[in-house]
Amino acid sequence: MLHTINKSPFSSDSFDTCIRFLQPGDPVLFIEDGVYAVQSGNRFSSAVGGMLHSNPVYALKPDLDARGVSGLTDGVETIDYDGFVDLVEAHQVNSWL
Amino acid sequence: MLHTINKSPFSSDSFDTCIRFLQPGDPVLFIEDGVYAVQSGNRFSSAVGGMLHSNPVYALKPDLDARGVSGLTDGVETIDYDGFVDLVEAHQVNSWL
Amino acid sequence: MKIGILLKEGPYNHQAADTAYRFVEAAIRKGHTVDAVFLYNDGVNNVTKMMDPPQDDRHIAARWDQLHKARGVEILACIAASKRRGICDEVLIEGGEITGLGTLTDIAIRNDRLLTFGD
Amino acid sequence: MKIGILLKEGPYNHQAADTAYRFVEAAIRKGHTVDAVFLYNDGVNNVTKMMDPPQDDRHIAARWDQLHKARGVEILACIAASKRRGICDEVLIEGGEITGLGTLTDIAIRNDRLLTFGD
Amino acid sequence: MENEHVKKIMHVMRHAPHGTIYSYEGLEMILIMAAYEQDLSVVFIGDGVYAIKKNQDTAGIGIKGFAKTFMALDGYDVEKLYVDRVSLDERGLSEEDLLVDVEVLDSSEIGALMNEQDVIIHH
Amino acid sequence: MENEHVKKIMHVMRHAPHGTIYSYEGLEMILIMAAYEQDLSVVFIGDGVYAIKKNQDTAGIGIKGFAKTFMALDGYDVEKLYVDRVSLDERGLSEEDLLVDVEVLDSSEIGALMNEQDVIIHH
Repeated sequence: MLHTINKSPFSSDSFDTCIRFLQPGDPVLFIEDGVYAVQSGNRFSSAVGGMLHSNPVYALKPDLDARGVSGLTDGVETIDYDGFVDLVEAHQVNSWL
Repeated sequence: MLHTINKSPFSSDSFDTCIRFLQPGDPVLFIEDGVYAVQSGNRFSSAVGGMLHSNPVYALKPDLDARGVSGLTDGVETIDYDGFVDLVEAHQVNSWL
Repeated sequence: MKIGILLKEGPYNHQAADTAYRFVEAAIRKGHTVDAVFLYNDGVNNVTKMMDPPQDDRHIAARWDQLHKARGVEILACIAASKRRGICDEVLIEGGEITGLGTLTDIAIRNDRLLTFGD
Repeated sequence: MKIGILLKEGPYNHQAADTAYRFVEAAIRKGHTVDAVFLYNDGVNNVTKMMDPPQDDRHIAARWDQLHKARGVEILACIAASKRRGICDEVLIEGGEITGLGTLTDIAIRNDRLLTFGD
Repeated sequence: MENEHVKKIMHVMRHAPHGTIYSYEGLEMILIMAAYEQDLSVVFIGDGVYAIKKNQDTAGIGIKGFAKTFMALDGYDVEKLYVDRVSLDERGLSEEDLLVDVEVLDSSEIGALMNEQDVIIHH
Repeated sequence: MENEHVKKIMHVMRHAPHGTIYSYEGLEMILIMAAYEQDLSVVFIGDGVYAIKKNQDTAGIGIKGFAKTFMALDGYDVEKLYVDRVSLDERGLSEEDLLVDVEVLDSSEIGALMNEQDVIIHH
């Protein structure tokens, strides 16, 4: 199951909520304002780091670029819309709006 | 300055953010989904209790009733739309959307 | 007291339009003057006369229309926000008007309060 | 892979409509079939032809219209959600259609994936 | 053979009622989908649990209440109603505060159910 | 005498850019209000600070960028730009990450400024 998170972890509970239901091995993809979660050195970096121990973590590059988010937490992979499609081909999807 | 909060403290950061900027004596009014904050015995009850030491706290009764919120944190006053108007007459307003 | 209202969310999807309306009703009942309701962001979607909610539900656009006609409250939609979202003269309620952000500034200046409702 | 899309927020106010569109573009480019984009909640506001954004901005309704005409993707707005918000035949883009939630159920059943975009 | 096309569809209620329409329009969607004989489930997470809180009286806000319509789901053969235990706990709520019969589950149990689904829709 | 009608109007930027339009349409409002010679200020709080983050390139999402327009505020005599220190800190950002010259303030200082205002609008 692919989980997508599209809201900033600072202003919404989607990030914290999704984490609780995540099964080991499930890929997580951050899109839209969700990508702020993966910038290193912020309040959620350790949570993202913890997630990386058991789950592959992706962030949508066009959304990172649009927001000037760089210096990602180690282990987070960036993908473009094509990569998003590939993840959806490989998994059913759970979009945490 | 009257502060209004209209979002659930569980899903939005409006509650936590507003608290930081509140000046002693400023009234706080919870409306719409914001009223969930004032139910006693939830995760935000102690924060509301702390707020009550320095600020008058109100909740809009029609919104409480609509959501079945009862058993409010001690010290929270309920008002109706007329009371909302009275607070606005007495103060400038800062609506934390 | 003279009051202006800024409404930033669309009808039905958010309670903002309902709370704003109930507040305005109470303010007028208590003898205050409500000068205008200015619609911004998705708030402009409040004034399309094409909305057709279920019979047993409130008709939010008609309610604003009525507020203008019965109470003289100006119902104003920001033109830039309206154009983006498809609010135009063809769909506008009779009691509504499409205008610029300068009007909102005037409202902020000439009223004792400017209250925001949104999400 | 056959994909259905559920879009739950209106144009411009939220990025959902943009992300959904870019995803659909990429899926089609990669040889997948996008069956339909079903609009729900404020998502129905995506298909009003009355929108008139600034020249240098994208035209979200025209983009959906074009997606239907060029790629055969059905662009469907939920009738109950549409009526509440003033989306009706008079304002609907040519390539769009107003339909019931039963159609969404069919989309969920007949596609390999149903992806939601919203806020 | 018939079951070949039965899909597992989960509706996740995440929003409080009345402040936004997501919960109400979500319920409308569930009621329609119920007629299609798919394998439906409904999960209440986060503020979504407030949708089925007892004693909601919306007369004062002028918006139609719909909490009791959740009680009708049973009649539509939508019987898999789950509630997240943590969401109840942090809101100071218990099963007795809820209008409908639900199964209260731990996060990991709900997570496992999610992974069995063909379609998940958040409201 | 002229100053009698000058109002103190504060715009509070609370949303991240691009995910929603609030920040962009908020900026449009500020630019129009700037022509009216009122006492304007702009405060960036919470995700609002992201609106003025450096190096935003929106080409890949097909949405017009507007971060640089904040740099034009100075030319409109909107010079009171404040940023909440806690909001920067918890996002791992510092003043050097921001596109425009701002004054970084503590919450209590911003709270005191808020209490001087005639009008406060959140975006």
